[in-house]
Amino acid sequence: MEWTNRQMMAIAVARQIKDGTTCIVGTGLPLVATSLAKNYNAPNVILLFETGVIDGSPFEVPTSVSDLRITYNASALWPQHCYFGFQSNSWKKNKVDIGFLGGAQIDAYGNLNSTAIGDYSRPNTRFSGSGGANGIATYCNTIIMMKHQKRRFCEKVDYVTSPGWIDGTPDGRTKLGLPDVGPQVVVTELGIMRFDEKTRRMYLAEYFPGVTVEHIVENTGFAMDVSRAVESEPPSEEMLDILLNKVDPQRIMV
Amino acid sequence: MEWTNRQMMAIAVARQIKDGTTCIVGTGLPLVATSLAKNYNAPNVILLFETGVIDGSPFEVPTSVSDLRITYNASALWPQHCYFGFQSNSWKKNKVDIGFLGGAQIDAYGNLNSTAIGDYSRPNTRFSGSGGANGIATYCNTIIMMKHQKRRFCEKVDYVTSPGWIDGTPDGRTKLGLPDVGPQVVVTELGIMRFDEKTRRMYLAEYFPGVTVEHIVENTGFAMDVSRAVESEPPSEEMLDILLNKVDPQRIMV
Amino acid sequence: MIMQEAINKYVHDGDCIALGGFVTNRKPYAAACEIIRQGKKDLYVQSGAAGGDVDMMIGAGLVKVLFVSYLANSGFTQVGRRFRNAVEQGKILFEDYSLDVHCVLFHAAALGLPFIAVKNMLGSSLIDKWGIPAEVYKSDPKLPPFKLKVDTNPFNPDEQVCYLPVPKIDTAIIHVQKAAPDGTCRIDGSLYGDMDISMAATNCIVTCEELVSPQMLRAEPWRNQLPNIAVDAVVHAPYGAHPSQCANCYDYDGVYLRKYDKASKDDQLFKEFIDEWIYGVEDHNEYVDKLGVAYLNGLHVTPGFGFKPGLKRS
Amino acid sequence: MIMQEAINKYVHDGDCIALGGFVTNRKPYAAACEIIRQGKKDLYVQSGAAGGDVDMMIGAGLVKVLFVSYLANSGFTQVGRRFRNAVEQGKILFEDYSLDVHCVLFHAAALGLPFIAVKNMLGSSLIDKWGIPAEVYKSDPKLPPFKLKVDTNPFNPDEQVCYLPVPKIDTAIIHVQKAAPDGTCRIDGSLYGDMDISMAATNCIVTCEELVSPQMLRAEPWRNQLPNIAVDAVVHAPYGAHPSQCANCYDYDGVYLRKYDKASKDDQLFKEFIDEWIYGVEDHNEYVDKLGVAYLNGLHVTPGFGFKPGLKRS
Repeated sequence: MEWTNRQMMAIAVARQIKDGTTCIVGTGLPLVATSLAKNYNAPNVILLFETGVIDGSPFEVPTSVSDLRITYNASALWPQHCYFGFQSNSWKKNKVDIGFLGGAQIDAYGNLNSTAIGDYSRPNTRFSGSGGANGIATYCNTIIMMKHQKRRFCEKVDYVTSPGWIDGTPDGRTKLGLPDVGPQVVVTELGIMRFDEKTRRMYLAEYFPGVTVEHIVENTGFAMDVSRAVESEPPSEEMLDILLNKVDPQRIMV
Repeated sequence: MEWTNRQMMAIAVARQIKDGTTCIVGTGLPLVATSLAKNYNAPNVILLFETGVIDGSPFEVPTSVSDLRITYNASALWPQHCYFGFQSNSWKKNKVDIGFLGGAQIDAYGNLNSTAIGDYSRPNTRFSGSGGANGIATYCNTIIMMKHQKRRFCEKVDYVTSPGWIDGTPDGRTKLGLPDVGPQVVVTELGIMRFDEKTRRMYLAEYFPGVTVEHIVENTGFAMDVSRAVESEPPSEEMLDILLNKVDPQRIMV
Repeated sequence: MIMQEAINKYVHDGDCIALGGFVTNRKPYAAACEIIRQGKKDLYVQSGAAGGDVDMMIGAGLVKVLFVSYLANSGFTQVGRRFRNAVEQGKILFEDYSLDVHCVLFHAAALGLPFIAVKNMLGSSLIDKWGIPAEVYKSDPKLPPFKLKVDTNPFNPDEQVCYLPVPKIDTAIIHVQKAAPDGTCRIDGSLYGDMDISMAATNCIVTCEELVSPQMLRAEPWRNQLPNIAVDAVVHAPYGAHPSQCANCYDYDGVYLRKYDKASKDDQLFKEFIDEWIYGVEDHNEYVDKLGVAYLNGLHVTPGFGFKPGLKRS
Repeated sequence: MIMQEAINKYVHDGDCIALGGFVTNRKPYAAACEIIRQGKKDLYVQSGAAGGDVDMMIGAGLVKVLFVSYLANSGFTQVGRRFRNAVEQGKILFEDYSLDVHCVLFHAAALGLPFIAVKNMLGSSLIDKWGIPAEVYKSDPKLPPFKLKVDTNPFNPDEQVCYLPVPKIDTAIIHVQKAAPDGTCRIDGSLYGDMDISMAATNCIVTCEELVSPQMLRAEPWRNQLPNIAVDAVVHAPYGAHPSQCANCYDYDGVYLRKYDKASKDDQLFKEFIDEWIYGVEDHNEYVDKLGVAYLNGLHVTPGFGFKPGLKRS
């Protein structure tokens, strides 16, 4: 059985999804991973999108959170402000379990940049902007999916689009007015990082089969505790089969 | 040809409605009057209701602004917050021409009470509350329809539910944060009152045929200029016929 | 879920509740009657444009604090008579808003905003006369620290605005035409503030005319107002808005509303009325049976008109 | 009204405009192309979740100030290339919000609120890094006095919130499935912020797939999103959202979007692209004729699915 690191990444994320949970999903790999979970370990997962689409069942891989493919069999298509409100209240009402985030840069406390590299006003590289990321980072516990490169895993991000655990201090978020939720896990094509319960600093939890801890350290731009790292379980044949033949048969994403 | 003062009141109000205008209408006599205008002098009048019903064409007299009779042939049934927004913006965008108000008490500057008589916390008489009246009074030019009695036309109202021209000073409204719109005319079963351009104080503009100026003065609890008063034109046969046989054939309101 | 269970599970003594609909339209009467039957106490009621539903709860002595902007069965009872009596006799705490502000308060709560500022109510007694005394605001944790505050707009120091705290609603109850067991709801006719209270409340109970398959509603998801995740209990209650209207289903019951108008004038007559129509029936099914099939058929709207032309209304 | 007249009448040099839709769905491309054709200048664009529509306007040099929370043809172009180029080259003034905040800003404008306060953006660079310099905010009357302000909640002195000024939009443009000449609109599929910008703007232009009788829409008024009085111009423009999607009508045109992706990489290629597809056609009718009937038929959604299964997307 063979698999790519990107496929392993989707599988690793799918395993994080508990059945019956509600997830805010962005397009791309998060949607592939949650679709995989829905088809395997979490048949009752509910997918929300920042466009206000609630509990859609996409069956061709959508290209964006506004793709008509997402609205198939949805429970409701809410106007944008209702999504805003649901998200803002979800934290108090315990209505959203997890949201997905990505970015171009991340620091050791899970603060993310998806806006610009370099000077904000006249950047070297400009990205599409926050989109719904900042709101998800404000109100939800999150799973972050990233490419694992040294320049992306950096000491200090150029711009904080989506706040994580700020500086790691216990009241880091609350003193800024943010609800006490935040990044739970970072999944890359190399492995799985989590955040220390006390220091809120990223540590290596799992490395994918075929990946060495040294390789991960080399590709991480900040000091990261690797003492707790274990090798991930390889993908099961069944899960890989569902991923490749049911979730993304056109191989648009994996 | 005979008519009642209440029918004359409806006709007098209908005459105030210019064709093509947009009016916020409450149930009762205002709806009868605007329906009459729509069927006679202002066929293109657009009726809005605080329930978010836009441009409905009621053809049996409705009992409330939420009556299904109002929704017939409407352009849209907006959720409540859209009505709120449309009203708040209407003033800047010039989208609403006139709103209707009523009340249990009115003072010389058109401030209205529709909440309680006596002490607010433990009143002698409690009414239904502001309803949409306060919002209309905040944002719109208004036509007020009242019963003409001395205790209702009083020096000082017990509770200001709907602000009019406040104390009559030129910046009376703006210094409180209110848009510079306000009551234009008061119509009772006895005649028509307007507000002086400079002093903003109510004066008698018209007395209905068969009503004396003295009778109006006796039934008004504050000093009112009557020097400009003229007798109203009596209702035309055609207008009375439409009112009695088309607008309210069941005689629920007039 | 059956009505008794839904009310028992999501409405508790001392809760803050909000009911959907508007005056005489789509009011969740069946649920309100069950709340009265279960004798829930010390309720905080965010009533918006209330009708006989809230008036009966006040009359039955369930309401401790009422946030009100209008309370009437317009056209039948111009001022809710049990409400009026309770206020004039000093039997309840109450606070007035304008209907516009009440609507935007529910909306702000639905949006999860920390507070909201508006221009409405400025220059009126709604600003400076408080029904709930300042010390009660301070001491009751179910209430905000004060009613409101007039201050300047931070982006325009010359402009006065009214800052308002956002209500915290424990449970919202609305009545809709169609709901699926998963919670998906479709409302015909006017929405009023129903989506707002449903989204704002910690728990949301939906009663429905028709319990339908999720597939039916999910085939056209843009026509659904509430998704599954916004609803905590779905109760099948045909005629659950009687005696108020329900768009595309039935008109109001003018005869019943006039009967209530008379009964609610007087303590004893009111007691007899609720003894007969609420305590005297075991549940909503017994209530509709008491009304009878032919009687209810007579209220059905005429398709194409949206109401029942020629309905006996007095 | 015909498109040329609507744009000429309601979009002026120096105006602040907002376009409906979301990234690659129901974007008012036909109207955007006409704005480019008419060469409107110095526009302030409140873009929300923008796509190729705004990217082309930036590329054509029409945009002076951009308020942005996302700009991409997701799945085809991950970052709008003309936008990216303009920002990296310092060719436009821009200001970032989160999409959530942009949405609630439009909503607050629709509600006529004096300002709005939220918890979003706290602790992020969106608070302290301003794209538009403070002195420009102060001196340009089209702009609020400053981007935002973090301060306490007046009802909870321990809580920080972000105070935001409400945008002032001159003209909103949305594309809908059905509109009547009187302005009544019915939108299928997701609404996004279309109702908000339409209600917030001083003027609202609606382009529509089908121009229908008012009677048709007024028979079920609860299904209509915008009433007659909210709309200033109705333009019949079938395929007016091409190359983006339009629910119940057509899917996106992946081939065209990939073509734009390539063209927008480069100044010269972009110029050739808009010369061919915008300046080179006299109006939207010539544009759809250039695409052809059979080609457009190939994009139609398959009823029951809501999209075109098996559509060529690359």
